[in-house]
Amino acid sequence: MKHYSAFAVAREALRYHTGWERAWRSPEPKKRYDVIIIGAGGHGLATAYYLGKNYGIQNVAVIEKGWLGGGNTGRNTTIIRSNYLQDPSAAIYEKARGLYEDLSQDLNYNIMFSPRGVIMLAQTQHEIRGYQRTAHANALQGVKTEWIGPERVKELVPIINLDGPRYPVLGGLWQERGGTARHDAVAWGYARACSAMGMDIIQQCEVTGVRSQDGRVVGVDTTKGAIDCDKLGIVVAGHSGQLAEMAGFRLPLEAVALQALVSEPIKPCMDVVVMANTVHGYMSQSDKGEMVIGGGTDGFNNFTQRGSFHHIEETVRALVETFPMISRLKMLRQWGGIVDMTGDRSPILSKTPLGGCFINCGWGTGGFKAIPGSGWGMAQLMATGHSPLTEAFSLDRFKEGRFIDESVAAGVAH
Amino acid sequence: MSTRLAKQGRLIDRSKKVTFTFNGTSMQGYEGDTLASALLANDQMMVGRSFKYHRPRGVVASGAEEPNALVGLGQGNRFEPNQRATTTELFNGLTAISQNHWPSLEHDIGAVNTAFARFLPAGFYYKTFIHPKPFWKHVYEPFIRQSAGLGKAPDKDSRDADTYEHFYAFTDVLVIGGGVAGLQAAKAAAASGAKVLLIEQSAYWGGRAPVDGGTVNDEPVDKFVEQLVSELETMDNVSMRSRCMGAGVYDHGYVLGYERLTDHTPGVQGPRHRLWRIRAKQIVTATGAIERPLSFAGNDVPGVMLASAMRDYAVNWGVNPGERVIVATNNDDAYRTAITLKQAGVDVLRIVDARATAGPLAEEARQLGIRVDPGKAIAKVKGGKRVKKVAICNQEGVGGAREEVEADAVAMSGGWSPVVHMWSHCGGKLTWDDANAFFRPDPSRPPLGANGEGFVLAAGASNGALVLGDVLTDAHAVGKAAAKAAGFKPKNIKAPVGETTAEAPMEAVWLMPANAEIQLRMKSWLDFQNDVKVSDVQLAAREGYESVEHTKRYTTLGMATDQGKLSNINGLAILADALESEIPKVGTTTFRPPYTPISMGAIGGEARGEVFQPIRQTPMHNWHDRNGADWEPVGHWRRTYAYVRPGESVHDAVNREVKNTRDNLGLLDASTLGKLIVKGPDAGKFLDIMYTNMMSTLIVGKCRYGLMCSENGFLIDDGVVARIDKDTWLCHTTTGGAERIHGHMEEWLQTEWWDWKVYVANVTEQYAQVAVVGPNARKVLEKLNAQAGGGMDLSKEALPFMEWRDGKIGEFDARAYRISFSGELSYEIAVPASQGQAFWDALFEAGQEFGVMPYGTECLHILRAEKGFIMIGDETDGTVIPQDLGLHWALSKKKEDYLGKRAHSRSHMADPERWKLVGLETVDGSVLPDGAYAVGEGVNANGQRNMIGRVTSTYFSANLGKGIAMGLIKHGPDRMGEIVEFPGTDGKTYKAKIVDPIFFDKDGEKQNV
Amino acid sequence: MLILNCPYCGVDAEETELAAGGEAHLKRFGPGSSDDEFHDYLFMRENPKGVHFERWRHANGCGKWFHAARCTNTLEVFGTYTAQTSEPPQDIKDAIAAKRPGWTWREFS
Amino acid sequence: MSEPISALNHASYDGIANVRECGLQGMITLRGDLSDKSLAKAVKDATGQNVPGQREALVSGDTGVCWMSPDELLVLVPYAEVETKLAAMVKALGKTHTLAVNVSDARAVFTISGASAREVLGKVAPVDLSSEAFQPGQIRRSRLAQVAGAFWMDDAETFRVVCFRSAADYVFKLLKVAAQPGSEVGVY
Repeated sequence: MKHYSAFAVAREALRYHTGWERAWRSPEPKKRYDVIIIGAGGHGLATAYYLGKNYGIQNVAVIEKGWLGGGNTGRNTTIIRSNYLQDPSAAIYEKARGLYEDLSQDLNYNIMFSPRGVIMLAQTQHEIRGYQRTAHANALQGVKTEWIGPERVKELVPIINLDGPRYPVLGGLWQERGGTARHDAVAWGYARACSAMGMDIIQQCEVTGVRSQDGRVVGVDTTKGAIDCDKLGIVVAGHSGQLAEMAGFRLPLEAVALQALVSEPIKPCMDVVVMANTVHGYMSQSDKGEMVIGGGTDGFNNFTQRGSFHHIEETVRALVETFPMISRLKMLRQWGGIVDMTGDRSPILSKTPLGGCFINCGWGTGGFKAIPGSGWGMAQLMATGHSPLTEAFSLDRFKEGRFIDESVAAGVAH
Repeated sequence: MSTRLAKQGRLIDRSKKVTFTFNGTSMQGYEGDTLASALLANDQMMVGRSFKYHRPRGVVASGAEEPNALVGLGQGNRFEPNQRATTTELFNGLTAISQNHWPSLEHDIGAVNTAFARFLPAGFYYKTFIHPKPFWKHVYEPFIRQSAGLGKAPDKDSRDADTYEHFYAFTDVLVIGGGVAGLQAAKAAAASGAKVLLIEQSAYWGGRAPVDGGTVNDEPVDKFVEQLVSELETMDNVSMRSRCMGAGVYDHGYVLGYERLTDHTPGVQGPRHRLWRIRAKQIVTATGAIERPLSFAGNDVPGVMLASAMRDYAVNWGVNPGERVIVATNNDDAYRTAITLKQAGVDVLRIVDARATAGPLAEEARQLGIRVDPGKAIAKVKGGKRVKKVAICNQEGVGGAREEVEADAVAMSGGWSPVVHMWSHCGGKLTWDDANAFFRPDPSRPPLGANGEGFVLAAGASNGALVLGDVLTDAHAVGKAAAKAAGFKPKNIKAPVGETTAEAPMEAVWLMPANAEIQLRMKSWLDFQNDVKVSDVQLAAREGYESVEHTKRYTTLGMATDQGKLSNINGLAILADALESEIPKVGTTTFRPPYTPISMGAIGGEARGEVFQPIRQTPMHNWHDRNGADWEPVGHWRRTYAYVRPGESVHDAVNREVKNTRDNLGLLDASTLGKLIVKGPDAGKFLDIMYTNMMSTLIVGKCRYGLMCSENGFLIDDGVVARIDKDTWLCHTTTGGAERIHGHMEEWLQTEWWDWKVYVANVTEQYAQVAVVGPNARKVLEKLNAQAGGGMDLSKEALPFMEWRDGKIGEFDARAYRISFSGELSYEIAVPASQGQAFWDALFEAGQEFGVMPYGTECLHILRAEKGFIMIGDETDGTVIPQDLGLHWALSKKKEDYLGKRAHSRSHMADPERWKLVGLETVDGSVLPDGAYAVGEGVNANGQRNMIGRVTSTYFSANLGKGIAMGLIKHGPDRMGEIVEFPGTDGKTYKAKIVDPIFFDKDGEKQNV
Repeated sequence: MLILNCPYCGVDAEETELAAGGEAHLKRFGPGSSDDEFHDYLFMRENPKGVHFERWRHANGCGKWFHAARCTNTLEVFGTYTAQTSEPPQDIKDAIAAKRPGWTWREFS
Repeated sequence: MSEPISALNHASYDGIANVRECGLQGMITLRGDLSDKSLAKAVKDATGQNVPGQREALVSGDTGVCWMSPDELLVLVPYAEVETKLAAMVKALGKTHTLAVNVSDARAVFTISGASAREVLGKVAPVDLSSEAFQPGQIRRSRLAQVAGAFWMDDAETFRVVCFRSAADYVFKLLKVAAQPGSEVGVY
């Protein structure tokens, strides 16, 4: 792998950048791998990367129906935070956030992790109490967060309207080391690092069947032929149900559309990420200058990657109320992604009824921020059979009534 | 030099001068000008700076596709960044500033980037800025952010001075685009009797046709447009809106129309924008086509313009973009520009035609004295802030043997691309047309509507028909087809006959010259705004970013504010070539709404300020407001948190209310509590399922406190249920619970037990409900009775605890419930809402001698906490079951089934390790922090401190003079008297003793008097 | 932005008048059911890419719950019908068969 | 008994249409089997009208009956008569499984009148309000921007709009914005 640096760019510039090599190889699949990961999104690629890096398992293929990073990894609003309430969530998201801190250096690919800080606004008494509760929990979970008053909110976000006629801003939960990253770069950086370890990333290859023997997975059928494996990881977000069906089990998931939008780019005016859950909106400003805005999910099953416009309306009017200066900015582009939602809105990282087959899904609206932690835990689970990071997120929790419900602290998982 | 021509200018009124400013300089234009045409008329060639390299940028187009001429428009509360000059109608007093430069447009420090452009290829930032780690946040990123971004941000405190609105429209056929195709399609559809709505983004009808010329039915096309417009205007079933853009097509025939009402007349009364939410059975997209630039070195220098745009400026606005013009093309259409300019007196130096042989229009050009050079290409345009010289070479080859010509403007045409956005937004597929080198709608794969059939049809140029005659024939047929698909019988009228001039085929030219050397490719722009060049796309392909989505994201091609209207196809072609593939195999990126950016204000519509969201008000709302209410939003309701007197803090007010209610008399507006009537022969059976308690056995005249769980076992609501008669119960819900629980009941009744005879009605707002609470509660009510002859006996004997009566209290028809959420003597009294204020006033007046004070929700909370009563939303959070709260007594053992019963038997819910409700008292009497967690020994497998419980409610009790709290603690009820530790976020650790949650009047003597 | 015809009031209601209610024709499992039955009843939702049956409420309208047969991949609506039935009516099944021959959903086809 | 007061006490606004809170209107929610004879008689006795068909509003002034759902009617009577009419109705219904309750005070009623009335309502309700689609005699339950509402027409240029009493202030302000001067749409 050719090392990336300013020096390398300068050297290449002298020969008009004709010397750059491929960021990742484009191989044909081998007959057999130790591990196959289905899905070359952030979670799948990170799982492969940590299998190689932490456990020396490098005979790995990552199979992707479309293009790597082309699903929700490249469609989300790139918020990274770990100020979750429940222990298992705080653990995995904080692990992820910590890994994000050093990811550019680790991957030798600038993923532009920007720990600019995340505020979750409290606009009702109920939210104040919810976030104060989260702050207390976070302190014990090793997640650095802090309750701040309205004056500090205004200092951090000068464009905010503290006293809207409907919901005045009463304070907020502040995570200073939360922030954003460049979503595509996360996928590309992991892909490049996996490829450099000798792993095969096989794009444009659809899995058409999962083969098993005596209750254990032995391989997959694909549009590029049959491939054998000892272990299989299914990491395909919205399409998990279809893959699980091939593997002979069912998942408690539903696929719905989630929407987002960006404004035209303007000069820097907002340095932190703001989430306003009472009015259902969140916003940050990208390095390009676009205001990046997250919307809500539809209530019905949908695989079209298009959502209903009224959610965009609700989000935008909430944000115009919260940040009145955006009223005369313009929406440049809106898009949708298909997210897989579980019964408690928390993910599933688990063994499955099929031996050697593992599932990572159900991230709903909040998966991007978890990518490194999810990959780390999933790799541990697949390599060793157990991971404290993933333990609580097992499939059987629904049967036991042991939910991981994050909505309780007035928070929603974005 | 760009100037105003002596003649021409069909859209301007030369008798009406308009004054405006650009970067503080006063300029003049005419009514009918766009800001772009007026700037050009004032020889303002450079109008902005590009995104990445801060290169000079001039007007390149004349419409919505413009990537360069973006300005900050207006001032103060009407300032708007990134407004396209080409679609901004000029008005007196307009102020515009150019963007993305410092300190000025002419002298921009950021332009240093252009000198380093070679070191800043596509994606350079992924390879650099990696070390040292802290530099990204503190050095690199702030620098990049300052350099990027386009328009100035509006002032942080600015408040939009304008208003916005929405409008719902319904039509059989919606035609998007008011060019000749749209007009003709509308007419053909309307002839069937179908209701037609025709929307056009610009201020005028006819689109490009009047500029391009030609005849229809042997008359000049502008006459034809005029007649057609006036004909449509007289038809009752046709509505026409100009300045209304089709912004997006969504599922099931939903279309957004973006109408700009006062952008051209700011300050005029009425909304600025109106967002149309249109439902159409069929949509005709007649959105025309957009000309493509040619990729040659220096094609981004101000003065290089689309050939059609140059023609528009001349014909529509009488503007001559240059005095010495070179036309570069791969098709015949650009010859029209050359001819038009020449006829207007402009010196057209030559036509550089990449094709080996020119078409029939070449002869006409030559006759006018224009030199035509077939097989030639532009090697390079020279000049910094405006075109100075043009180097011409052979199209074949690498760009050697150049001839340099002095010129000040270049018109370029790389062919046309149909505007397929409206077709594609909702899933319509495209097909590649090799002859014209463009994607056009594939009629066999349209977007599908609710009935599974296609609901969008493309007409005219947006369907790939580029010649006037073809456009009209196509549009006529499509209009009829749309009417038919909408369920109407099209009339068999004849299509107008448009002129069809002979043209030679265009030739796809994706790079000029064909094998341009790298130095040229690094200067050949694809995306003018984002500074993406041919070499960047080639680099992306080389590095493995092969998918069109990868290339787009890696290079930012097509991600600018024009969303690739000019750059996408050219970029795709370069990518396909680099991958040794074909354009249709590489495919397009996804077309997403909106077509051009639309204002956030319009999307929000009227929902701002006072009507941002509904605020639900009780009948006594205004009284509370006048009497110091500190408001608390509870759902959409507003409730009084406390009544703050002058000079008092909110905290003081709460303490005063708490003491007074226990000592004297308090009034609470309880109108927000939900009230549901449940009636029918099966109502008792039904309520037994809804509640965990037994409600069917409740005796008429009595009340019972009930709990509701979800099917998943968690507590969702509570409240007092009263039995009204044999078949009728009245169920109280929490504030904000009325609609939710009503819906919950209806859901089970309609979808599970639909054969049960039960009706439910929500009568919450029929009543104003007042809690009359405190030792003097009975006295004040009896005084009202004494004053006005009310007959209700409110004595302990006549109305015992947990019973209700109907009757008259004072002069009011009332229902009194003898229930208490405070542990005091308490009556909750419901009167008709229309009498609520009068009743409240009467109580307040009569209560003066008894020390009456109104109290708010915080006092209510403290009073109930002193009594150890749980509160839905405090003690519960969606994860708590009745067993956690010691409410086993409310879980009927006799009933076989109720919602939540099965769930409670799952292993985790029956787990003895669950945290249970207890009271908590700090050892020093201080108040425990809200939301604090109790810690046990050690850490868990993830290194987190082990937690053993948490605070659910915590208050200062003015009655007890100390902090009291409730919480859920592991094994709590078995650990009475033990001390547990709660680390605060303030660095302190709070120690609290586990106690009985009932802090006050444990035997309940106060309420039973 | 879907439009569904409310079978009770006959209105072609747009999505903002409606509330989505998840999978249709659930069979309720209460006390006495096994852990598996109860788990599947609460959480194991059909999630097909294709024909789906679901519940909607005409919330900003007549307030009634009804069922819709819809394709989750194209959003085509095959028909709506009342909620007071434990299986799709024949005419709805026929309408689906006409558009999606060989369709199946849970125990229905 | 003190003077009853409606939610906004006859507030009024003149823009491109007139918006007015109408004061108190007697209203009874009647749930039951709409094909039942005793129900039909009770309705007839109270209002002089037959049981309306699907989405029908048979209203004249402040008396009449509207179809709300397949098992619900909204019975309109003068406010002063609502208790006696309700009592008579309950008596007439006898043992038939029905539910009749007074909801007069739970609601607020507005009129929107004038040539632009259809357009004003068309800005806040997702309903086709063209004269081909909506006429006097029909009722529609829908939403008014963010709250539930129902409306019918007194005549070709007058709507009667009903919402929850607690939302009256919101609805009035909303309609004021929708009726602001200079905001004519010009399609109906």
